[in-house]
Amino acid sequence: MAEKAKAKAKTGSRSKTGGQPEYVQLLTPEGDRVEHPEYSVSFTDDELRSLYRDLVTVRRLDAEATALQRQGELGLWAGLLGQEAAQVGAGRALRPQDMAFPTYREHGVLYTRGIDPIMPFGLFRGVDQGAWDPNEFKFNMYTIVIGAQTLHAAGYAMGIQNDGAVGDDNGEAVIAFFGDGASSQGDVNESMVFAAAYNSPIVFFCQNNQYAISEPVARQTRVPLYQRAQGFGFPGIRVDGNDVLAVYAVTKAAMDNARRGNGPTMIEAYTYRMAPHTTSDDPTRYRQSAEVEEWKAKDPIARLGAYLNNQGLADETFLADVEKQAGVEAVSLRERVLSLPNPAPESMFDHVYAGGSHHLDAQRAEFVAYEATFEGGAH
Amino acid sequence: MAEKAKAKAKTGSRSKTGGQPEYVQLLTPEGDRVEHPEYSVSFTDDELRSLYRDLVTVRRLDAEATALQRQGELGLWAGLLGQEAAQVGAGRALRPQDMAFPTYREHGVLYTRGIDPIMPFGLFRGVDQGAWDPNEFKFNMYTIVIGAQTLHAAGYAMGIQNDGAVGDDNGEAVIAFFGDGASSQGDVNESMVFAAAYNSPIVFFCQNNQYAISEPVARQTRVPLYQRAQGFGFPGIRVDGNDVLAVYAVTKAAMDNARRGNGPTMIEAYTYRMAPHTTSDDPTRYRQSAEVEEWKAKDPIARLGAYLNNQGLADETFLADVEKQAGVEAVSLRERVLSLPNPAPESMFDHVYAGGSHHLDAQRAEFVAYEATFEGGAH
Amino acid sequence: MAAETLTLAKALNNGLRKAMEDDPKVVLMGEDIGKLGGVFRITDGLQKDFGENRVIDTPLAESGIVGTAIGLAIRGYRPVVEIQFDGFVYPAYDQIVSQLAKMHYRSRGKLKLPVVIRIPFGGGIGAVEHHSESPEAYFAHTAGLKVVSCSNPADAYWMIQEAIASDDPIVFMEPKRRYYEKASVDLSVKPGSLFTSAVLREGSDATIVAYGPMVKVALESAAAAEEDGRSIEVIDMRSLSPVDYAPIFASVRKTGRLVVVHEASKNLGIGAEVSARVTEECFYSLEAPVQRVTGYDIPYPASRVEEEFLPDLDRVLDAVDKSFGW
Amino acid sequence: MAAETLTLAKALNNGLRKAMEDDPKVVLMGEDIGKLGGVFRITDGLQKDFGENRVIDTPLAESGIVGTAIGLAIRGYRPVVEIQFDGFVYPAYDQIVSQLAKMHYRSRGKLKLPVVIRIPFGGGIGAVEHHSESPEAYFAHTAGLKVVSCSNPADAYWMIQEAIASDDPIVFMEPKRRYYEKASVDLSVKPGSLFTSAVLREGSDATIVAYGPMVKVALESAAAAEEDGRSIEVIDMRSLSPVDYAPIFASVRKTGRLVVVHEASKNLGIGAEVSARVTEECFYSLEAPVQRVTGYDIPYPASRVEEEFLPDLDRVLDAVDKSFGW
Ligand SMILES: Cc1ncc(C[n+]2csc(CCOP(=O)(O)OP(=O)(O)O)c2C)c(N)n1
Ligand SMILES: Cc1ncc(C[n+]2csc(CCOP(=O)(O)OP(=O)(O)O)c2C)c(N)n1
Ligand SMILES: [Mg+2]
Ligand SMILES: [Mg+2]
Repeated sequence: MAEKAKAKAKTGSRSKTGGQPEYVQLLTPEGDRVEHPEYSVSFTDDELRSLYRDLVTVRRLDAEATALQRQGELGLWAGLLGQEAAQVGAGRALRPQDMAFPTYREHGVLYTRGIDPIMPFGLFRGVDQGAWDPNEFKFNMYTIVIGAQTLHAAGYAMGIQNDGAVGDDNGEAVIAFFGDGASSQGDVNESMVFAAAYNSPIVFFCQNNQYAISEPVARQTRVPLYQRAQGFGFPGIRVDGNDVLAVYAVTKAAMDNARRGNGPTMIEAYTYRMAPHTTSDDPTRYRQSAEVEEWKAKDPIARLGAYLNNQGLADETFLADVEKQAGVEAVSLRERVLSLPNPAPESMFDHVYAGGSHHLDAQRAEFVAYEATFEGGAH
Repeated sequence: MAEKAKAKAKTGSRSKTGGQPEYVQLLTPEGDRVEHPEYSVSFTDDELRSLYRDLVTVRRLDAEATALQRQGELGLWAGLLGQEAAQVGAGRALRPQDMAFPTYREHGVLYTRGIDPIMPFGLFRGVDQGAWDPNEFKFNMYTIVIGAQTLHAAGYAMGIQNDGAVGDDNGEAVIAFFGDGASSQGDVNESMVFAAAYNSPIVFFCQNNQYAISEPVARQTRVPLYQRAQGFGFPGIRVDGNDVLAVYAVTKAAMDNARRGNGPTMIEAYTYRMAPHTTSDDPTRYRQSAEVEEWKAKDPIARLGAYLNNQGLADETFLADVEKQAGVEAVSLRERVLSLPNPAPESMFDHVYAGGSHHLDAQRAEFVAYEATFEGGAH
Repeated sequence: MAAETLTLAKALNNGLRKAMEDDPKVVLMGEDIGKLGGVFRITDGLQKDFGENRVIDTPLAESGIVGTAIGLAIRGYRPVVEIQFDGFVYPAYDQIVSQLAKMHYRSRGKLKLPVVIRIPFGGGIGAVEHHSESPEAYFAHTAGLKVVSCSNPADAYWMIQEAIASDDPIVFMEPKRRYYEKASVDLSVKPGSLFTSAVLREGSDATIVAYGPMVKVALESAAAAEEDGRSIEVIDMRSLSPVDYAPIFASVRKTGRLVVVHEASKNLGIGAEVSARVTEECFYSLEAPVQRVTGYDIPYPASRVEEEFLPDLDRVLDAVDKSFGW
Repeated sequence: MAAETLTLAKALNNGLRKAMEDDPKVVLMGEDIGKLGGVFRITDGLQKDFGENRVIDTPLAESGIVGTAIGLAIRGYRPVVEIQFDGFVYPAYDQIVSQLAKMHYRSRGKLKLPVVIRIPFGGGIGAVEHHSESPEAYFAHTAGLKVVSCSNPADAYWMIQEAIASDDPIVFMEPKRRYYEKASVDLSVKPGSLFTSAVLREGSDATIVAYGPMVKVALESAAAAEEDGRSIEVIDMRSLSPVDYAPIFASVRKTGRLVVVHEASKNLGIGAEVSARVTEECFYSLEAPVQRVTGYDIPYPASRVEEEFLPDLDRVLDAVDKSFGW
């Protein structure tokens, strides 16, 4: 009976990497374009260059954030090093009307949505908790409780359907991000139950970066994660998460499928977290540097760079400009982060309730009166 | 992409029923034995007769319970009418060392374990909450919170492994019962995650009786439930839940597989709840009597009866004796239920803590003193 | 519209219907709320009239129900969730206390979460385990949630409407043992203010504060006490968070004695906070410490002893006596 | 064995090690507790020494962790579960309050559930959302659970051992902001009684009751008050359910004034129950109502304002002043 559980290669995929199960790939680690029977991209040269620019920029901004944390300017940073292609590929595949539900690590998706990259820094600096309007940016607040956002995404997708905003190429769709570790949470599985039951316009985008903090993905599952979807009755597909072209193609197809009314898809972007889990983490305790080195050879930026180079699409000037612009953005980000204002103490009483609360008003007044007893207002 | 989600028939199964996906069947609704390439049974005549006796008896006891509820002697009863084969087949497939984790409906499993059928009546009469020792009977307490027990089962199975009590034919295994509705709960899915991650000796036995109270199974899933297992990396199989022989064969194989160290299996027993969800339910609000009639033709008892009859294994005397003995058991059950003692009021303070609590001791003393203020002790 | 005699269940049903008519964004979600009308029939007939998109039978997964309700709220809906019984709300606990309760705060007010969680609560109906619990303190302790409970058909009718109209998440506790008790309901009444307690009976010697199913017990106790010559004021808290303390303080300043009644366990039940607050504010008015008449600090017991577990007239009067005897 | 100077974290680590040595049925479960030793390193080195079957890295699913711990307990194990941070315990809520808490009761004592749920709790470490919460009242309100909290390395060492030895489920709250504070720990000490509060400092003018991370603040406040000529008694509750009230009542009867301090929100926090109980028992001894110094009734705020949210020496002294000024 045991062989029934055996992982079956997904039909249609062709590339193989290092004994791993197959996935959709359009660009090899060496930067060679390969064809796939089902998925393709047709980017202009400029688009390819701008993809590259995004990849470099989000990596640069991420590095700046890590530096800021090391310098004590952020309480914490959850870096995306190594996951740039998964995030930029997914983010660029979204249409303006689509809604994204991120974890705490989707800085790259956020960037490609055209959102000011400073947005999540309030959370990590501790001046707020990620205080933006999800509907304004079509990008939900970061969610720290693992998996919780996938249910919000499923509910939002039910709302799209109820609004009748699904069914053709202009339909709306939702993308829910989560990690390999998150796949074990009840909430993530329940969100798949709901999405399947209502055939909702949603794409479950799992970045399998091989780790949930210290735990390797084998602690969560013994079969490739994309196969989870099948058990709920919708397609799952694995894509080379370090291949921005493939991620883009697969995500776009799944989102279009959803917006047309064909229901959910799960995408597993097979990638690697090159950096620590967060700045608080010490990965030397649980993984070998050889493994990290191995993945460096599959770097998502290097491979697109090699391809552009092969194709004569990126000369020195372009590459220098990309670096320079990324640096300018990083410096601007740094400066703006440093000048994020600290919240006024009594503002902690704001926005607990939309409709207010006499109880809290009284407590706030007490607090203000108490604070006023200190000379100069500080103590 | 949509076709990827299409249900695939399980390899190896041959029977088809009314447009339903295939399942393992060894006995047709008409009582004809059919062969299956993978599953078989080799019961002696006596064993077949005792299976029949079990089926009739658990139905008779169930009817008695329903009558007791109607007469005001039970607060509630969750009947098993129509699910006798699923429960007797599964229960008889267990070995003495196996541990079962039931829902609130597994009276048939309980009976086949050789447990006094009165055991769950304390719960339904309201004199206790199902107060037995799971380890004494290798049968956990009934669990009302949907799905919660599947995690207890998964944990218990981890314990078997830790004890080294797995690996050969004398190994121990766990069976976790749950319903079609329960399959949507986070806990049930998490239990599959754990079982797969540790390759634990556990069988997930889902009685798909087509309803979760008023909700048809389509509200929970759009593909056959047994396919859920595949997504977690272990085999799932659907069996004709009204065919006691097939249920027995499939359950035994899965349990043996587990005890030998080959990990989990999910079984979906495809059956039907002929009666209301519980005595509080009114199924006329949500299902047509035609549907019930249709399923009557697949009655689990009638088909084994027909088979025994065809084979000359059940004469009038036998059948009369079965009826009579079941009646005797039912009368005895009724009498014993009626004489279940009401708990002493102050006993409600017992067993909150194994190690006691001075706080509760004081509260209890206060209660006793208060009660004593009433003449004759009652008020 | 003239007043009608309605059960509390039917009053809720009417209130839900009214809210759905008034605002097309109101959707109901829960297990068995469609064809069945819910196990208590609170949503009876609503799916038939408003369709499956507005009265949504959900998969059997409470975290999923509340989590998707949050998503629907982000999308602009006003979901009203039915939890089938009190004891089944816990799988949704994270979604309620960590997500629903905090998202308005987290967004600095940019996101509103107008979600109502309806919970039939409390005991006294002879039910099996998990069907008779009183989890209100868990929610009242949670900043970001508001918690209310109705005690009679007239309040039920307008309170559910106000809860749905509120832009804050509201846990709406329904006294299930009172579902089928009747009273006159004026269906044309304008909703009152949701977060107010109500003096149901005036008195001068002692005050009884209760909510939900225990309001009736409080009123009966007051009536019985009157025969003993004691004049008892009865206050229905209605809102458990925030609590409208003004009428309670005023009453205690007048009577000097307070008894709080609820079914939930005593330890850290609503009565603990009421006792602490009243003592803080009315220290010199109290002739005796605040008395609490509550469920005991045990799991809800088997139904054959629930009558001994639940506060009743005798226990309330005993507490009144204690207060006088201090 | 002589006394050693240990951090609270290391004292817990030693206590866990000792418990595992003493009883082979003790197993640890949680996220990242193996190779990583937990995000706070409380289980550092234990997997290496006791193996993967006794220090079990689990899938990322809190309900699953507690639910399987229950199953292991039924099998005869004594699981010690680590919840990574306070704010991540809620997905396990049903398994804790409906299953773990009630199974001994449900079985009429036939089943024992010796499960310890370790929760690093409280704020003050500059963390992001969900990493600084104080959920203890949710558990203390739940009959069937016992809830304790250690405040210093010496107690941490024996309390965790006693919790593991207990046949009841115990929620063990660890003051994460004190993890790396050091004190002398006598590793040869025999465990004390887990459900006792401790008078840490004697005084005659007022009493401060605290637990976990706030005990240090209470002691500092008492020291500061002494300079103002006030003699303050400080009591570490240690057990939040059941509470050992005898020393608290005795103290209040002596001092007449009580201040309760905790980080959790005021509304229905532990202080509410302490206030209610003390007032019930010491009504005529109280010179002023019990003062509560607590977190406000808001979600835990962004870390840049957490110092204003958390009770500190100034706020405690202010409450002492208030009590004297009544
Ligand atoms: C419910 C819950 N449990 C635990 C945590 C602590 N935690 C934060 S991130 C993380 C690992 C998540 O792994 P994965 O889902 O793979 O995402 P990744 O961080 O790798 O992107 C854990 C355990 C949490 N945030 N929420
Ligand atoms: C967590 C939880 N939610 C809701 C309920 C109420 N309830 C009791 S049985 C039931 C339906 C269960 O359906 P299924 O799992 O198919 O089992 P069946 O009753 O059909 O055997 C529901 C919703 C519950 N007991 N627990
Ligand atoms: Mg990961
Ligand atoms: Mg069912």
